[in-house]
Amino acid sequence: MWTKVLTGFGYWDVYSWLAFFVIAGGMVFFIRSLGRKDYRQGTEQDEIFYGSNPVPEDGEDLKVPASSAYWGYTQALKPFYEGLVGLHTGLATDYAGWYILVTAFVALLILV
Amino acid sequence: MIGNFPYLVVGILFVMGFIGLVFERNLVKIAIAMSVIEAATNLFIITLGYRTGGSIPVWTMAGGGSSRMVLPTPQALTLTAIVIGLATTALMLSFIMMIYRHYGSLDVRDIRRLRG
Amino acid sequence: MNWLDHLPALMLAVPLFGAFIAPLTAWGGKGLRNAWFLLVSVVFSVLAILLWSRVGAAGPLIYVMGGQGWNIALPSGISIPVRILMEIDAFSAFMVLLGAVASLAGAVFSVAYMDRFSGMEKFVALYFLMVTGMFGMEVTGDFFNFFVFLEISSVASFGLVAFWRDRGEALEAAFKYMLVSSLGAMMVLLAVAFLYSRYNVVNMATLGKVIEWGMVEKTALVLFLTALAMKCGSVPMHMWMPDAYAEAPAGVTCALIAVSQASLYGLFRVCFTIYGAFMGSPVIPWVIIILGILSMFIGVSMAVIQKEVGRLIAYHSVSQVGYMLLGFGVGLLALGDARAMADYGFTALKGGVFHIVNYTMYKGLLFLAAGALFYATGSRNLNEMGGLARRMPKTMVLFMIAAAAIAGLPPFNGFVSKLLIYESSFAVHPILAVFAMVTSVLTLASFVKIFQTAFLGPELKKFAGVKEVPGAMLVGMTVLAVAIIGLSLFPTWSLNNLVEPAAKALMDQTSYIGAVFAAAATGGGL
Amino acid sequence: MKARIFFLISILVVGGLLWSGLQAVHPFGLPNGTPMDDYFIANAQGEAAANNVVTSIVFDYRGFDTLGEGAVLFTAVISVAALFRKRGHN
Amino acid sequence: MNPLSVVARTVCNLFAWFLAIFGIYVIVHGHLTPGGGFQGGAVVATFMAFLLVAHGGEKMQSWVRKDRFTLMECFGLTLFISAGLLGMSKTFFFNFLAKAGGVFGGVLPIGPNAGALNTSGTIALMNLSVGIEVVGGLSMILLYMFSAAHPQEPMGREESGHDR
Amino acid sequence: MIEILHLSILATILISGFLALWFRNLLSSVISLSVLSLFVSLEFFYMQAPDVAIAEAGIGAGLSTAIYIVALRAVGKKQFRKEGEH
Repeated sequence: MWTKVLTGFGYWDVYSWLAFFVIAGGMVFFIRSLGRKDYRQGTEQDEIFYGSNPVPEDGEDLKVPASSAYWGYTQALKPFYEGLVGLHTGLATDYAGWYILVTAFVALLILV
Repeated sequence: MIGNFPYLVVGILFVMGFIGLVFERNLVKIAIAMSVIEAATNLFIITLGYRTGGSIPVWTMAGGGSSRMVLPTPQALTLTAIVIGLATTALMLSFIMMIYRHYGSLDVRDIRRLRG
Repeated sequence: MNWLDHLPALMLAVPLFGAFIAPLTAWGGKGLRNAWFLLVSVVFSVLAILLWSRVGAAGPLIYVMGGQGWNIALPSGISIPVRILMEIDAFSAFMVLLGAVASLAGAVFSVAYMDRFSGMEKFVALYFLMVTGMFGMEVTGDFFNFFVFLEISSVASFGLVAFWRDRGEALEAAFKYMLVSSLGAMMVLLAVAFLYSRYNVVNMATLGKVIEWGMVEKTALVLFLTALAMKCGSVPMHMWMPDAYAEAPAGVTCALIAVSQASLYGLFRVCFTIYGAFMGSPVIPWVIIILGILSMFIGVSMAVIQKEVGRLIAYHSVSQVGYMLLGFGVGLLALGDARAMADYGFTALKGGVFHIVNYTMYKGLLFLAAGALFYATGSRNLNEMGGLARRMPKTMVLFMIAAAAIAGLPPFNGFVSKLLIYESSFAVHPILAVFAMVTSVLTLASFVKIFQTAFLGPELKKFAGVKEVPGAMLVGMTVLAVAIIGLSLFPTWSLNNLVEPAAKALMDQTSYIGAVFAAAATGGGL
Repeated sequence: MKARIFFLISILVVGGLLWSGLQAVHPFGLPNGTPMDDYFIANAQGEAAANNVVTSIVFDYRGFDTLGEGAVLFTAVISVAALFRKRGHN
Repeated sequence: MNPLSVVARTVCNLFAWFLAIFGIYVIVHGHLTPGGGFQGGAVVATFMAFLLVAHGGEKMQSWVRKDRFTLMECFGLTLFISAGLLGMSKTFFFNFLAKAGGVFGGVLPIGPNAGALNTSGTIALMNLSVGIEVVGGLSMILLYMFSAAHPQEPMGREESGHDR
Repeated sequence: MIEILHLSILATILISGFLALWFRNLLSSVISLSVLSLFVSLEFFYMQAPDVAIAEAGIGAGLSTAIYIVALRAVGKKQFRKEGEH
């Protein structure tokens, strides 16, 4: 338990990070230059492909709402989240009750 | 004879206040429970400062020669705590009035639009 | 006598004076009020910088309220201060500096953000009072004074949370916050009374000197610990926090974060300085560590499933407070053991202190950015937003900086403090570091969610008229963004000059206590 | 419902904590060493020239607390005024 | 709230003035007898409560404006903090008037004595200023809560945030 | 003799505090709270703290009760949900 753990190069070196980003940026531009040369903005090349259906006028019909984000994650952890949301009852008295509960818990730990 | 009875009173007032705070359902009753807790705290601090047979810590009223006064610091602290308690009570009751206007209810089970 | 000697008192007197004058500016119109708002904010920020540099140069400052004959020497050799002392060591000065920067940014932001509302002179007064309460909690060396300032900052924040009283939710949040908060304040007062009854002293340094480990002290410690942990929002006493943070006006939330950090300051002042000699037993440190782990994990889990911007970010506050509790808990665990302190304890403390500064800066910026989104679109719901990147590019860049910093993406400062906390907590138990890393991953996930749903995606028709927010709001956000970038680019400077003195002051119990006795012995103390 | 039983138990535990703390406080009416208060009683007339020791503490020795207390009252008043302010924009 | 009957109103009027006089006495003699700014201020504010109960909120509001009380409160607190700041030659809250001669600077004999009104330095000044502040503040709380108990205007959501 | 008086003051404090939380009628509760404050103030007076006693009598028993009653007038009569529904 008393062993020393260090990452080797200390906590931080901003210059090596900057060098990393320069190199990474260079690689990104290099890969980008390998792409097709006949791409033009504003032509039919950058139109939205909507499953060959007509694209809706308003973006409202296209977008994914926020509550759909991480649907699988929440679905997989459903029991956990049901318990967790159940704890947040929103009753003002429960807020005070939790506070007293923690006080009692800490008191038992310290006094006993 | 009196023993530690004032401390017992303080403890019982605290427990009563806690029970009121957690188990009451009416907002005004919750505010009352909070007031009971404040009163218990004030009573406790004054109780700490009492010396048996002590006199009032005011030289104008000390009479002749009695220099054994009760402790003055708790009284000063309690004075501050009382005014702070009044300020909190007034603000809490104002919140309750406004909440009643918005929600049409004083039941704490109806005041829970924010949860989850 | 140099006027700089009065800095600790001026630090509190200036915002108080600003607050007392503020309601009268209603007769001078909008311009006068805004000028007063900005002027006082700038003045106390400058004072905070001066105070910080002075403490860094001269060591702990003692300031006695009220002059002559301030201490009595007991036959046992201990001197008891009878007047109120202000005591500022490096940790206090550091917290004051942070609070001043956050409140300055919030004030500049609020000038434009709250422009459409009535009763603004009252807003200004309440804002200054909240800031005063925060400074007072960090500067004072007296427990009862601490309680009074705790009450000032709490009562002012209740009023500010409920400032939009036409929303029922704001009132509800304020009421809930008020209920737990005044209960906690009463418990703090009770703990002060317990300590007073035992030693007849309310001064912090003297208490730290004379304290013994008995029943009364244990009771007082329990009351302090839970009340202050509740005020800084650790699970499971965190439930007021998302409510209040999300419902308060954004500029207020930015300062409210610094206020909750003042409670954290109080918690660690009590644990490290007053009770530092009894922290050999691992019970209290483990309580703090467990509270920290719970806060990190539950806070971030709840954040992932929120769909309001404000609430999501507020749940992140809970989880970030958990990081600090974890870091300080690990440091507290090592407090009695010099070797463990050198091995990992000091690293943990540095991580905790550095995380405080990082958290205040980027969380303030996040709330301000959320406020800007709300200002521009009039909506809090993430489900209704989308495609704002083209409409509000500057806000988006600022938001990106803050989100990258909070998620701990490498070029930004959030990573440094998190790395320090991971390393030190791994030395205590690997499972702690695992929890911390999982939390970090989930943090990144939820910020990707906000960024994707609010800024990316197709442009919406209903937001066709949305414009970039006014300049004052951008300036307020830029203050914090510049601070974040500065901390990221010069981590060595900030660790050496900002963080390490504070962590050392926290670790070294005797310097805080000794300063008072040295001043008492020489008869000085200004 | 189950949570409320836990709350009741924890209230009793906190009551026990307070009770054990109150037992350890000095017995009623017999405070142990009181150097600070004795100093106030002895020196209120000499230093602050006030016959009322409590007032001399409230406004002189601990005057800053009183300023804070006034500020709390001011805060509450301004909050109530902001809460019930007249409607309408600037 | 409706005004009370004529008899009750007269009694309240009479009694209220006694309260006011007593409150002012308590404020001014704060450094000699039990009492001080807070207690006296609270008693004077009870005077306001009596008048409110006796005459009803509307009439009261036509007599005094809330702005006056705001001014009173700010003035009291500013006086208080200025009394603290004036001691800055030594430290904040230094009692610079005590035993310095002048209006408040009398010297007291040590031991039980009847005392004199012109002693205690800034304490008397602070008592006055706190008294002014407390009267203003508590009356303002009472007036605001009275006027909010019977709202003239219904609650809407006109000012609610930046909703469009 | 004086101790019996003290004991009865303390007992009244307990009883009125209990009643303040027990009554279902809010007005009775508030009056009980006022009685609690009054007797706490008497207790302060007994403990030789007239400064605090005046403050508690004026603020706790007087103004605080007035504020409570104003608030009760504002929140009207229908105060409770039906009992038994939880």
